[in-house]
Amino acid sequence: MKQDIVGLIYTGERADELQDLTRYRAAAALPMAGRYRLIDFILSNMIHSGIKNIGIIMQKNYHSLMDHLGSGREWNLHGKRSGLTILPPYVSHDKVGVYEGMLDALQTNQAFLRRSVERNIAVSDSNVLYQVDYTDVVKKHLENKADITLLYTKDRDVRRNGRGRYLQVANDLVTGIEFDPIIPHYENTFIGGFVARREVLIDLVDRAVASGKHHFSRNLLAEMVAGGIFRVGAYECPGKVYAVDSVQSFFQTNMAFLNQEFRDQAFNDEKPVWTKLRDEMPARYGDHALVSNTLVADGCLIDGTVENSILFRGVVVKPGAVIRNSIVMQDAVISRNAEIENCILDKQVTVREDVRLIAPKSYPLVVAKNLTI
Amino acid sequence: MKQDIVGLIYTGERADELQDLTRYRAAAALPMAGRYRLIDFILSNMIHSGIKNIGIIMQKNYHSLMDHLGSGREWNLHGKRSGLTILPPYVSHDKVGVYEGMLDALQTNQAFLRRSVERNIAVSDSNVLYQVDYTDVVKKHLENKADITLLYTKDRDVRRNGRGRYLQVANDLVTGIEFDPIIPHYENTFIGGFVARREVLIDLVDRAVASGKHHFSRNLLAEMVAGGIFRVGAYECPGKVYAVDSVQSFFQTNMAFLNQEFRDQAFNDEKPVWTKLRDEMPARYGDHALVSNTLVADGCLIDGTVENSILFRGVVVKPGAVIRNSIVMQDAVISRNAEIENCILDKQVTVREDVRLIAPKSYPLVVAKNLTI
Amino acid sequence: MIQQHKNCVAMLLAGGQGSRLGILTRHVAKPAVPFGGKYRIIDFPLSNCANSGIDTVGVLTQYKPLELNSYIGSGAPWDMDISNGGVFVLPPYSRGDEGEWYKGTANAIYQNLAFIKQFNPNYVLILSGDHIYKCDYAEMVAFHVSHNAALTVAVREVPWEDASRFGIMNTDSENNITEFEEKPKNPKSNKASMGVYVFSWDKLRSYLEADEANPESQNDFGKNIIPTMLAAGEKLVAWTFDGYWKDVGTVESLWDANMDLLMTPPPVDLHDRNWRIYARNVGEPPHYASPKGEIKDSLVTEGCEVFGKVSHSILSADVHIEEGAEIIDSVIMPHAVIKSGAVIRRAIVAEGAVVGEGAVIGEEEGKIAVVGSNTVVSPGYVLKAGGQLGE
Amino acid sequence: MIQQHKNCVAMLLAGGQGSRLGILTRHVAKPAVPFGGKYRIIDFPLSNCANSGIDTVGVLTQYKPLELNSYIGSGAPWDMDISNGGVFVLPPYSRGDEGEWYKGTANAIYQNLAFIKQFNPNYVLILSGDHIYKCDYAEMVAFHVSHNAALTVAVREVPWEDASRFGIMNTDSENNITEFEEKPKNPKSNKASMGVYVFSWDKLRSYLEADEANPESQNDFGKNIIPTMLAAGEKLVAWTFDGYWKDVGTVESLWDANMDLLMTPPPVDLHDRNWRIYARNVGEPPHYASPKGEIKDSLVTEGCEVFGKVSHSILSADVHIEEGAEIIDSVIMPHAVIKSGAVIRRAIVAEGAVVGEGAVIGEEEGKIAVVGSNTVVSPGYVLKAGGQLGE
Repeated sequence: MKQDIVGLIYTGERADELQDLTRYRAAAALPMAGRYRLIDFILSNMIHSGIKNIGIIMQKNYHSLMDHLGSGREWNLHGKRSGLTILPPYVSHDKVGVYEGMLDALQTNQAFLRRSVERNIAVSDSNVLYQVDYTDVVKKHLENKADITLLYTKDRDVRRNGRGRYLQVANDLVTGIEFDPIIPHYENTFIGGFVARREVLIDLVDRAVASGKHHFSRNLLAEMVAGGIFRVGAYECPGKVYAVDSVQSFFQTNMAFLNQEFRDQAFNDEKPVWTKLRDEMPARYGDHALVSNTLVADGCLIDGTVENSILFRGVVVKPGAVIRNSIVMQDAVISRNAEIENCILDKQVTVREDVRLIAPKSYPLVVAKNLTI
Repeated sequence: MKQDIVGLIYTGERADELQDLTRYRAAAALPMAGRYRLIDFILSNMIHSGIKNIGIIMQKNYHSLMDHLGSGREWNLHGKRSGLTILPPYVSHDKVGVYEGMLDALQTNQAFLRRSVERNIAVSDSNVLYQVDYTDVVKKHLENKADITLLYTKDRDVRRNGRGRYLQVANDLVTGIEFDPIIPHYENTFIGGFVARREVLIDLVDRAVASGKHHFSRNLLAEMVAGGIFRVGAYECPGKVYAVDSVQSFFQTNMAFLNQEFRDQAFNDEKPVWTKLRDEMPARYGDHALVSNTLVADGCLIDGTVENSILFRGVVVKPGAVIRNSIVMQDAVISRNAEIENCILDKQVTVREDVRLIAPKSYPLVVAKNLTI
Repeated sequence: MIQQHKNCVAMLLAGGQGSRLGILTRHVAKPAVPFGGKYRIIDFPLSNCANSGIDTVGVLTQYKPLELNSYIGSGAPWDMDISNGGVFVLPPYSRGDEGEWYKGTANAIYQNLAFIKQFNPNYVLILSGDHIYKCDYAEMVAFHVSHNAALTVAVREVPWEDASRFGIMNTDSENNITEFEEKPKNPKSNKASMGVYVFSWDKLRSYLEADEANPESQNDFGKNIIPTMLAAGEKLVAWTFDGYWKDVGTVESLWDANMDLLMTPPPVDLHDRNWRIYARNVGEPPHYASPKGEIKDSLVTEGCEVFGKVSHSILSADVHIEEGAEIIDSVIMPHAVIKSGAVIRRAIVAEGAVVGEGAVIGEEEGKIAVVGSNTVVSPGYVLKAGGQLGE
Repeated sequence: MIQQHKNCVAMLLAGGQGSRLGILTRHVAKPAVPFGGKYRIIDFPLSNCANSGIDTVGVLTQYKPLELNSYIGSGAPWDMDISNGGVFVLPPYSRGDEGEWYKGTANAIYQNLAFIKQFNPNYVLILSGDHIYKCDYAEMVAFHVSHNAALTVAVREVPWEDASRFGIMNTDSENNITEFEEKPKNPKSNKASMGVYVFSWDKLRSYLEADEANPESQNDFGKNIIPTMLAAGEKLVAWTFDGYWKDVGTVESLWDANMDLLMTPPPVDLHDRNWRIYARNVGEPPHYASPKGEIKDSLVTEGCEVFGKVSHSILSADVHIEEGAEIIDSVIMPHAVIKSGAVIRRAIVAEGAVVGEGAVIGEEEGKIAVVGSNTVVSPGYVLKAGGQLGE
């Protein structure tokens, strides 16, 4: 009944290829599926694995993320014995801190790791979307007598040319690992999540940093796999996995929610995905509404045509407006007879009357927050 | 019934003379009166004035303060329609921000000022301790048709040579102001709190910054008083006022709570001072306990002699130990036959057996956090 | 337990079994009946309290307190999960040997005087649990204070021809209530009581105690307390509320009030960000509108999956409309499933009901048909206008 | 209202009027009686739940639910102010026309089956509201699961000579309960039931329903449910608890349990940071020990002002001991005032009582004297050992 896993989410991933979408927000705070942020899926997944203490390592641009998470109340993580710990970049007398990467972040937040009482730790990147029961992963990890167990997927959609971490796996152990190959040689993709004994992880990080290593995967993991002293376990993540590291993959991941099968994987009545509330009224459809294959959040006012799209909370679609194959974020307004296709409209974008904004399907167009076009 | 004042607390005061006490904490987070932090008094006072939205401007070293305030739950400031807004130093793509002073901080946090809906604003420093009903101040401010109204005290104990802001007051208006004189010429001390119409303050700050001013008191206030265009009101703060800006004044302010009259001013059954909870058991007195003129928080285990002192939560006083005229912070341990006098022991300090630590009354000795002596 | 002093405490009369709502209140108390897609009726008075700065509310119920308790929980959705106040469900309880039921509205408050006393308020606001409206109670309390009244009654001006159906307050030119008439044949005023009162706490207490001591009394605010106070010469004033207000105590009025939300503009604007109506969140994803469906002129709540046709209707959270099903002029409550080929017209389908393939519920004209909660309607079943199906 | 599935839901029997506590429960339910300076009795089972990972608790009470409701509030002190569970006060309520009182422990749970059903738990933990102990219920549930039991009864081994005063579980070598005997003359075992049970939910439901259908039954777990389950051949196991445990159902045992906290080391360690006992915070400043007073071998809670002599006693929050007053071997509950020259010895002074100048309460030997809550004791009054003063 009591859980023995502490969670840690790293939100410091590089986000260059997400362009304007991450100008004022961390990748973890990217809007997803109409009413969520990317981190909601990781967080809720940890919670449904019974994890009650979760640390979130913040990096630059963490204001929107902090605002989103608040006290953790919406995730029922606001108690004395359970909770969300925001680990902001360290600003003190001596230092204005920005992490070099996961390894540096783990080292800097050793105090959190040390004062946790759980025996195991689950660490996850925040720019991926997957569902796994960490209890199962830890169970396997222990059976396997591994020092660390990496989550991987065989799903080839996650791959992108020239970027990625691939694993060779035999008997649930990692036997080879490669980074950013032009053409991957291994069929398994490491998805940036792993479990370990907490004490073991503290020790691994301490040693790695002390011996001058900087990169978690490239240095620490690679040497663990190569050295033959450590047992690096592997656990195949069930279901679809999405990585959100570019405008294209952001677009595809959102659109994946139009697929009934993926919706069933991601949303489960017994395991809701929690997010910050907005107390919006139900979506209002007008007489001219024509909506097809679309996810619509509460607070929308729709009186135009919408196809194959995702409408976030409070989007207004005026009569005569047409939205096709697009992602429209919170409080955007599409005026009369405007037309958009293959677009990503950030929060509070206004598209004026009669304006047409049509991009090719393969290169969705991002309109930055607050713009009126 | 609905309150029309938003609160803003500035925690960026310089704290050089507080020495080691502010090495890892803001002055606002200084421990006070056995179970509080300095900011608790300012915050609770605002809340008891009916203020439900309060922003806290953070500066360097704000981790302990953020940890203390949490979600604002202990102050019932965790709602959707009311709340605590932590305004951390701004870290973004462009800037790693440390404020120049109150004026810069107000300017940087204009978004908070602008999106508040209340018509009036109460601003306070965090390194003072006073009780005032802001509703009365605002009422007077409006009657007085002032542009800004400053809180002052006639209490001469607040003064220190060569530091301070003094006011000449006539008919509830400020007619003269001076900064850091060696010998003050005016009898009224400005205590760093003021009220204004929110819109007026936004405008004042905007103009001041736009015309190159840097200091709130020295530039903005001084010119307002001198210029004759603005009405600068004055409101006398009732009761005792303490400023906490040096080790001596920190010591004196804590010790003031041993005075029954001041305790009655600061603590009022109808207006509790809220603080972070620790769920400690009641203090346990042993057979050898001899405690006199002392404030003792829950969680203490006392089996020695304690006189004229303040014991914070979880302090352990072993048999034979003697504490006189000292401030002993959370979880400190005074071992058998140790003796301390005129000392300030920071959190988790351990005084070993038989150790004597005796300072003169006028120069209390500070022992930094976590030390074992 | 010492509580902090409060300026105003609200007492919400959540009422009895609400039998005029028929099978809709068979399994929940009236205030917990779903409304407007994502709300429950009680969200309106509770949100009004939150928006009016009132953070301490007692909810008096003697019927199905469990569901209300469960819905209200810690009070967080209405910002009432605070340590110095909050929202409390108060069923009748035992004093010594036997329990007492609430004999009337006044008796319900009388039995909970000890609750109010904890907060030692200046004013007590009495609310009803079956009204849909947005009201700034702070204004009403301010009116009460500025008129130095013992009791302020909220009234709204009804059409003169309807006045004889209401409890009417006759007032002088300064809003002083001079007479109260229950359903007068020849009304002298069109100011109908809304059943919303502000009492000065000391007056409330003394009149309730006196009323309780009178064995003749029916212990009702309208029938007993107000006339007694008038006779005693107390200052009673009428405060006129001129916004939208609807009593949803019957199936027809509940359906009407739901349909009112589909007017343009709606008479009660749920989209107003300065006066939100809060509700407990259900944690559902956005709703999905399929290429096979069609939705017009409707409210659709998160969690729905719509494969059929929906027009001029309200779909609550997690409703499934299968391909080929049709929903017209109807209210579908949470978790209901409408199977393919079913037609729902001028009907209310309650929580968790399942309407089978090809069933026909309601008719184009006539009274509203109702399917009760968790009822399974057989394929092809026909429910006529005004019919009610369910246990 | 759909709630999330829970592995284990706890039901806390807060009981009736608790008349064995005399005037101490005249104004509050037993679980709300102050204990150990800053706690109420109910803090122990609630904190045990929180520390055992159980976040959903129903508190069954038919007496003074107001004070319990007010104390428990949103459940925040025990981390139970959550949206998918929490702590709920459940007084008996109306079904249709009439209310029913709780006829026995089993009937109290029976009447609240609908509450449990909302969470569809695997296991239901039944607790009592008048026990002081620290217990990891998770261990007990794990024991229940690993033994594949229908019912697990928590027992403690009492001295053989006392066994005939308890409900005794006779077990085989594998902890299976073979027989239950209420106060056996010739006990075959010394395993006394603590009145703490873990049921598998399906078993609980079916046996409670059968029990309710039996008009002969007294609807009691010990007298009816356990024997029936044994007779039916269900697997009942005994789980032995070996920590400190005290039933505080009488004045003497309540005083005893308070005094136990002053032992060195205390048998129930309130200082243990890994198993905190949570309580609602009262917002009081640290206590003040004056130069004129003297405190030895005592517990003193925040908010106290001590100008007199205190030895081997418990002072609760906001107690004032005036100069020259003396407190020995006594429990002083919150907000009490002991005026100068008064002497309190082997006594319990309840909440808000004022003991006048020079009054003498209790004696050096004999039974415990009690001053009831908010009682004003006249100057010079003498209350003998075992006396109770107050309304």
